Amino acid sequence: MPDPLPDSRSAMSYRDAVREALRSALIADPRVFLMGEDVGRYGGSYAVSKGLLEEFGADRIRDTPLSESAFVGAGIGAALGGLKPIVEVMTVNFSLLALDQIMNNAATLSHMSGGQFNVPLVIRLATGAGRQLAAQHSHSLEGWYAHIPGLRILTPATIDDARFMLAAALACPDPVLLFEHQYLYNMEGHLTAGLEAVNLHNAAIRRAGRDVTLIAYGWSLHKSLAAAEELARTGIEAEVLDLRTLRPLDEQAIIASVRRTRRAVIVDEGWRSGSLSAEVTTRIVEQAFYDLDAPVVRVCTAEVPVPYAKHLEDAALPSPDRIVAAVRTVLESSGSP
Amino acid sequence: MPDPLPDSRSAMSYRDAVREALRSALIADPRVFLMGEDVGRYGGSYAVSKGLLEEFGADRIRDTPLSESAFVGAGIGAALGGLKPIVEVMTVNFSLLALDQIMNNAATLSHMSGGQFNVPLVIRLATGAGRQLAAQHSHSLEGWYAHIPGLRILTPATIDDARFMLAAALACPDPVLLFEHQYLYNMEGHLTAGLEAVNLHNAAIRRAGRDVTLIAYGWSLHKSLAAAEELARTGIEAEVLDLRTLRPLDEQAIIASVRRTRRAVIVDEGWRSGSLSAEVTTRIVEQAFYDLDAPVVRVCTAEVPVPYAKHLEDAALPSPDRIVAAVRTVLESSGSP
Amino acid sequence: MTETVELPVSREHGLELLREMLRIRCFEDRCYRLYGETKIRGFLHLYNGEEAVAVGAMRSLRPTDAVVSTYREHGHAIVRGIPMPAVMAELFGKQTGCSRGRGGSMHLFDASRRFYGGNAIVAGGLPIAVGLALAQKLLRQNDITTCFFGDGAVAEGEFHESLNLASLWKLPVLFLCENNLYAMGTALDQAQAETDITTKARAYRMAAQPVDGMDVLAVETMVSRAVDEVRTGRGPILLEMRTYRFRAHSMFDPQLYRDKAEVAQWERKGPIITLTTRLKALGLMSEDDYERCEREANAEVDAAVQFAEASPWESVADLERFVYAGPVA
Amino acid sequence: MTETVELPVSREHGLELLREMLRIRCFEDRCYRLYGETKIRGFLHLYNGEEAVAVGAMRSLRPTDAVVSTYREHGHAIVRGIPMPAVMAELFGKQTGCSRGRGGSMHLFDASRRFYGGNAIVAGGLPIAVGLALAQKLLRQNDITTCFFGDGAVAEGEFHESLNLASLWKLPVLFLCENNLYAMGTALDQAQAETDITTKARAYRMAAQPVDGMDVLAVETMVSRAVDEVRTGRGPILLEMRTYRFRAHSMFDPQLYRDKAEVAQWERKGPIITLTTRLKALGLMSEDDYERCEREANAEVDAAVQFAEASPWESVADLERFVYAGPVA
Ligand SMILES: Cc1ncc(C[n+]2csc(CCOP(=O)(O)OP(=O)(O)O)c2C)c(N)n1
Ligand SMILES: Cc1ncc(C[n+]2csc(CCOP(=O)(O)OP(=O)(O)O)c2C)c(N)n1
Ligand SMILES: [Mg+2]
Ligand SMILES: [Mg+2]
Repeated sequence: MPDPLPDSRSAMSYRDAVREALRSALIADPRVFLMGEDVGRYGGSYAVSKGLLEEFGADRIRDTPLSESAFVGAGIGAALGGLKPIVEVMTVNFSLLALDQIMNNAATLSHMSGGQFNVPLVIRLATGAGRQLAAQHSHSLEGWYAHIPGLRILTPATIDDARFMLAAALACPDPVLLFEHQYLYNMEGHLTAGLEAVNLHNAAIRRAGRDVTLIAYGWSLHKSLAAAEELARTGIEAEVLDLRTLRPLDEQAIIASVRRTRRAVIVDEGWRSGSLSAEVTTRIVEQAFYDLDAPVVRVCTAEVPVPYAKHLEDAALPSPDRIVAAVRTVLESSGSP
Repeated sequence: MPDPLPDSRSAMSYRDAVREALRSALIADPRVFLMGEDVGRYGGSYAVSKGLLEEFGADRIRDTPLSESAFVGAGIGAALGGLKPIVEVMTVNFSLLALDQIMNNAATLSHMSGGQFNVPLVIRLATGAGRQLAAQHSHSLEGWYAHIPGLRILTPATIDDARFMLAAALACPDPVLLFEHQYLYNMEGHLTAGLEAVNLHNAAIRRAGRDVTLIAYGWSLHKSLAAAEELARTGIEAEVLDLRTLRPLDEQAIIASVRRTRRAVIVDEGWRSGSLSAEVTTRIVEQAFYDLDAPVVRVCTAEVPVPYAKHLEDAALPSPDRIVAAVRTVLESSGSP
Repeated sequence: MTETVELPVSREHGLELLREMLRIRCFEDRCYRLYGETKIRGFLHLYNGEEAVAVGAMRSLRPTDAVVSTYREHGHAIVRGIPMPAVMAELFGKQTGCSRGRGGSMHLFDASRRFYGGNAIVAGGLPIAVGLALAQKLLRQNDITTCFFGDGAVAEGEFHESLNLASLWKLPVLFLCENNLYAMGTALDQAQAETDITTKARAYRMAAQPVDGMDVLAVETMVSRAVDEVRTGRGPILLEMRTYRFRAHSMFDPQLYRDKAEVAQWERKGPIITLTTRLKALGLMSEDDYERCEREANAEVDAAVQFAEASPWESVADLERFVYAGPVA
Repeated sequence: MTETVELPVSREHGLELLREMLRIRCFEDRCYRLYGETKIRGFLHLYNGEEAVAVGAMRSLRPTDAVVSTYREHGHAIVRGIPMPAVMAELFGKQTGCSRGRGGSMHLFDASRRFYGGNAIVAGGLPIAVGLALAQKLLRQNDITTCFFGDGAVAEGEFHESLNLASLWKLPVLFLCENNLYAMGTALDQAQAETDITTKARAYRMAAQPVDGMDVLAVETMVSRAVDEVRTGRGPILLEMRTYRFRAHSMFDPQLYRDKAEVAQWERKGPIITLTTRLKALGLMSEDDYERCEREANAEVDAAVQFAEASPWESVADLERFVYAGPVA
C-alpha cells in the first residue's frame, strides 16, 4: 500500500516538498517517470527520491549509469515518444557532459522541425555553492543556461514553488530545467494555505518595499530577504523580487518594481561577468533608464573557480552583508530615500 | 624543403593569415602541435591547415577521431605535460561535447591547484552563423564562454589579429579559446606594415567617431564598420570599437570611448538574452551611467535556433541596416548630435 | 566477414528495390546540380553509393516504428515515405518543406512517419533513439526504433553510452552503422584502434553482424531478421553496413584524402550496378526496365523541384514561431 | 578470473607494504573522525578497503611518471609521496595544504611529484591522462602515465574516447580501474550490460587483465609487469582491480543499497588482513610488528593533524590569485 500523500499544509522541508511534487506527478500520470544517477536504490544523492523506488518500481524510478549525455538524450527521446520524463542530473556540474543534447536537441527540435515535435522534458538539477565542494562541484549555471532559446529555466526558492513548480513544468510542452539550490533542501516552511498550483511566468514580490528593489532567485533570495530585514532595522525598505523563472524573464515585473523604487540591486550567485545579473541590468536600462535614480548594482560570485576553504568560499559568494553594502552604495549614489 | 613563409606584407586572406600563424608557431617552437578532426589529410574543414601535414608530419598535425571531450582533455594533459597544444574544435557547435573538460579542468586547474599547474592550451574554433547551416551549426557562443573565469576568449576580426593573435595566445600560460568567425576566412586584406605582434589585452578603435560608440567583435565588427560608413553619409560619425578579447574585457577602452561619445550601441551575434552585449551594457552602466545621454541599445541575434532558409536566417542576425537603425534610435532618444 | 549467400529474388521485388534506389540516386544527383545553381545552400551531404542501406533497411519497418538519422539522410527520408516534394522544398528552404524551411538538408523531419531527423551532430541521434525505444517499451507498443549513424560516430562517447544503455535496459533499438570507411577525410583506421565495429558491440553484450551494404538483398534479409529479433524485446542489435560514399563528404570537400582509383573501384561494386547485374543475369530485367525506372525517378524529381520552386517562403514574421510550443507570457 | 599464485615475499618487503597500507588506513580513519569534528568539510570519500591498490600500484612508478586520480585519492596521494601534513592541511583548507586550501579532499595536487589530481568529475581524468602520455611520447621521455578511476567511470563516454585514443596512438598509459562494485549506490550490474571490464578493452585492441585488488602482492606484481610493458611504447594496458569500499561512498551516504553482511564478508578479505595473515603464516611477522607499524602510522597522522591545525589560512585578499597564470591587464 502506498502511503497517502502527507498533509501538504503541515510544516515541511524543501526536500519533502520536492519529493511530494514527484509523488503527486507519478501518481497523477502514468507517463511520468524519474530517471537519473542514484535516484532509486541510493534514494537520491540529496535524499529527495527516497522511498520512491519502493512505491513506484524500477521502471518508473530508473537508476542510470554514469552516462549524462545518453540519459539526458534518452529523456529527449522518451519525451518525443510520448512519455513525460523527469531526468535528474545529480548536480548542474555534471550537466556540462549533457550540454550538447540540451542545446542542440532539446532546445532546437520544436523550431527546427517547424513545430512538428516538442520536447516535454523536465530536467532537475541541484545547483549552487556554499558547501565547500570546491571548483568542480559548486557551479551556479542556471543564469548561463537561460541564454538558450527553446529552454525554460526555473529556480524554485520557496516551499510553495518546490511543491508546485514541477507539476507546472510537466504540464508545459517545452523542455524545462528546474534548478534546486543544494542549500535549500533542508529549509523548513509551510505551504501557503489553499495553494494548488503555481504559474511559470511571473516573478513574485516576496517582500514589498519602496526604497530599492532587490532582484534575486534561488538561494540568493533568502540572502536578500535577510539583507532586507537588516536594512529595515535602519529604516530602509527594500522590495525583494524573486525571479522564479530565468527564461523567459518576467521583464514587466522587474520594470514595474524598479519604476516604483527607482533603484535596483541584483543578487546572483553566478560569476559576475556574463551572469544573469547583466541581462537583468540591461533590461532595466533598456526599459527604465530614465526612471533610475542611480546605477544598478550587482552582488555576484567572484570571478574564481569556487575554492574549498570556508573563508575563501564565503568571500567568493554573495552574502547578506554584501547585499546590505550594495544597497547603501545605491542609496548614497542617488541621495538617501 | 619547406616553403619559406610567404611575404606577410602582401594581400592575403584571413584563412591564409591563420595558416601563416600556425606555420610560424610550428616552426618557432617544437613543442607546438596542432590536433583536431580533419586538420591533416583533409586539410582542415575550412582549408586552414592545408599543406601543414606535409610540412610538419603526422605527429605535429594530428588527425583525431570524433572524440571532442577526449581530445580537448588530451590537449589539457599535453599542456600540463610540457607541450604547447593547439587544439582545433572544428566548430564551436561541437565544443559543447567538450565543455566539461573546458570548464571543469582547463579553467580551474591553475587556481584549484594553488598555482602549481597552469594550462597553456590554445583551442581554435570556427564560430558564427550566416551560412545557412541551421540550428545545430550556427552557434555564436564566444560571449557565452566569456562567462568562465580562468579562460581567455579571443575573437580575431582582422587580418592582423588572425596573423598574430595565435602567437600571443601560445605565449600566454593560460587556456585560450580563439574564435574564428566562419565568414571571415575568405576576407582579404593587408597586414599592417611593420607589425610583428599584437597584445591580448586591449580593445582597438577601428574607426574613430564622436557621435556614438559601436561596440563589436568578430564578424559583427565588419557589419558595424559597414553601418558606420552608411551613417557617415548622413553626417553621423560612429566610433567602432573592436573588443578583440572578450575575457578579460578591456573595460577601460569601452568606458573611455563611451565617455567621449556618450552613446553606445552593442553589436553581438549571440542570442540577445544573456549575450556578451548584456555584460558590456552593464559595465557601461556601472562605470559611466552619468555620462550616458541615452540608454545603451543592443543589436543581437534573435532568440531562435538559427533557421536554414536564407531570409529567415538574415532576419535573425545583426545586419548593417539594423545597426544603422539602432544608432538612429540612440540619437533620437538623446537628441541628435 | 559479411555473408555472401545468393538471395532469391523475383522480378517484381527486384524492380521495386531498383526503383527505390534510383529514386534516391536521381534525387541526389539533382541536388548536386541544384547546389551549383544555388537553389540549395548550407551543408549538403549526398548519399550516392549507399542507397542499398536505406532501401534494404526501411522495408522491414512498420509505419509506427521510429527512425532516427543523421545529416546524410535524404535517402532515409525518401524511402521512409516523406514525399519527395516536401523534402525538396525543405532543401529550397520553403514553407512547404518537411521542416517548414527551418531545417534544410541536415534536418528533415516528419512526425506522421515517425522520422525524428536529421541530426547534424555526429552521434547526437543515438541517445534520442534510446529514449524513443524506452518509450516504446514502457508504453508496450511493440514498435522498434532504427537508428542510422556513420562509422565516425563510433568514436564519440555517446555511441558507448547509448549502446550500453540500450543493452542494459533491453530496449528495442536497431543500430545501423553505415560504415563508408571515412568520416569526412579521416579513414576508419585513423580513427579506431579496432576497426571491426561489430566487435565493439560485445563490450555491451549486444549481438552484432557485418552486412554487405552494397547488396540491397543482403541488407534487406539481414535487417528483416534483426528487426524481428529486436521486436521480440530481447534487446538491441547492431548491424554494420559496409558501404562507400561515391561523392565528396559535402560540397566543400576537395577529397585530398582518397584516390580516384579507390572511388572507381567501389563504384564498380555500387549497389545499383550490383542489383542490375544480378537481375539481368537471372533474366529478370532488361535495359529497358532500367531506363523506365530511371525515367520515372527523374520525373518524380522534376515534379519535386517544380513544387519546391513554386512554393512560398515562410513569412519573416513567423521567425520566432515554434521556438516554444507552450505560451510565452 | 584473477590469478591466484602465491607470490614470494620477504619480511622487509612485506612489512613495508603493510606499513604503507596502514598509513592510508590510519589516515582515513582519522579523517572520518575529523569530519565529525567539522575540521574537514565538503565531500569526503575514504579509501578503506582499497589500500592494496594504491600501495601495490605506485611502487613500480618512477618519480618522473605521471599520476592522475579521482576524488577518492588520499591513498594515491600519500603513497605517491605527498607529505601527509600537506595532505591533511589541504583537508583542513589551510594555506600549507598541497593545493593551498583551494582544492580540499577531492583536489589534491603536487606538481613536483607529477600528481595531477584529484578530479571530482567521474572519468574527467582519463582524457588528461591521455594528453600527459601524448606529451611523454612526443617528448620521448620514457615516462608513463597511470590513471586511476572507478567502475562507475566505465559508463562515461570519456572512458570510451580515451581508451580508443590511447590505443590508437599507442600511448604509454596504464589505466587502473578500481572496481569496488559500486558507483555510489549503483551496483556494477545495474550500470553495465557487460560487467567484465576487461572485455571492454578488446573493443580498443588493448590488453587487459583482472587483478585481485585485495592482495597487495598480486597488485604489485601485475602492475609492475604492466608498467614495464607500457614503458616499451607498445601501447596502453588496462588492469581491472577487483576491490571493495568498506565505508560509505561519502559522508552523506546511508548505504541503503547494500547489506551489512556483504560488507562484513569483504572486510574479512580486506587487504591488510590478507597480507598480515600471509606474513604471519610464513613466520615473517608477529603481532608486535603489526602494532608497531600501526603506532608509527598513527604518530605520522598525529603530526599531520598538528601541522594542519597550526597552519595559517590563506589570506582572503588572495582569493583571486592563481585564476590566471598570466597577467590580467
Ligand atoms: C560532434 C561532431 N563533430 C564533428 C562534426 C563535423 N562532421 C560532420 S560529418 C563528420 C564526419 C562523420 O562521419 P561518419 O559518422 O562516418 O558519417 P558519414 O559522413 O561518413 O556518413 C564530421 C567530422 C559534427 N557534425 N559533429
Ligand atoms: C560526471 C559525474 N557524474 C556524477 C558524479 C557524482 N558521483 C560522484 S562519485 C560517483 C560514483 C562513482 O563511482 P566509481 O567511479 O565506481 O568510483 P568510487 O566512488 O566507487 O570509487 C558519482 C555518481 C560525478 N562526480 N561526476
Ligand atoms: Mg563515414
Ligand atoms: Mg566504484
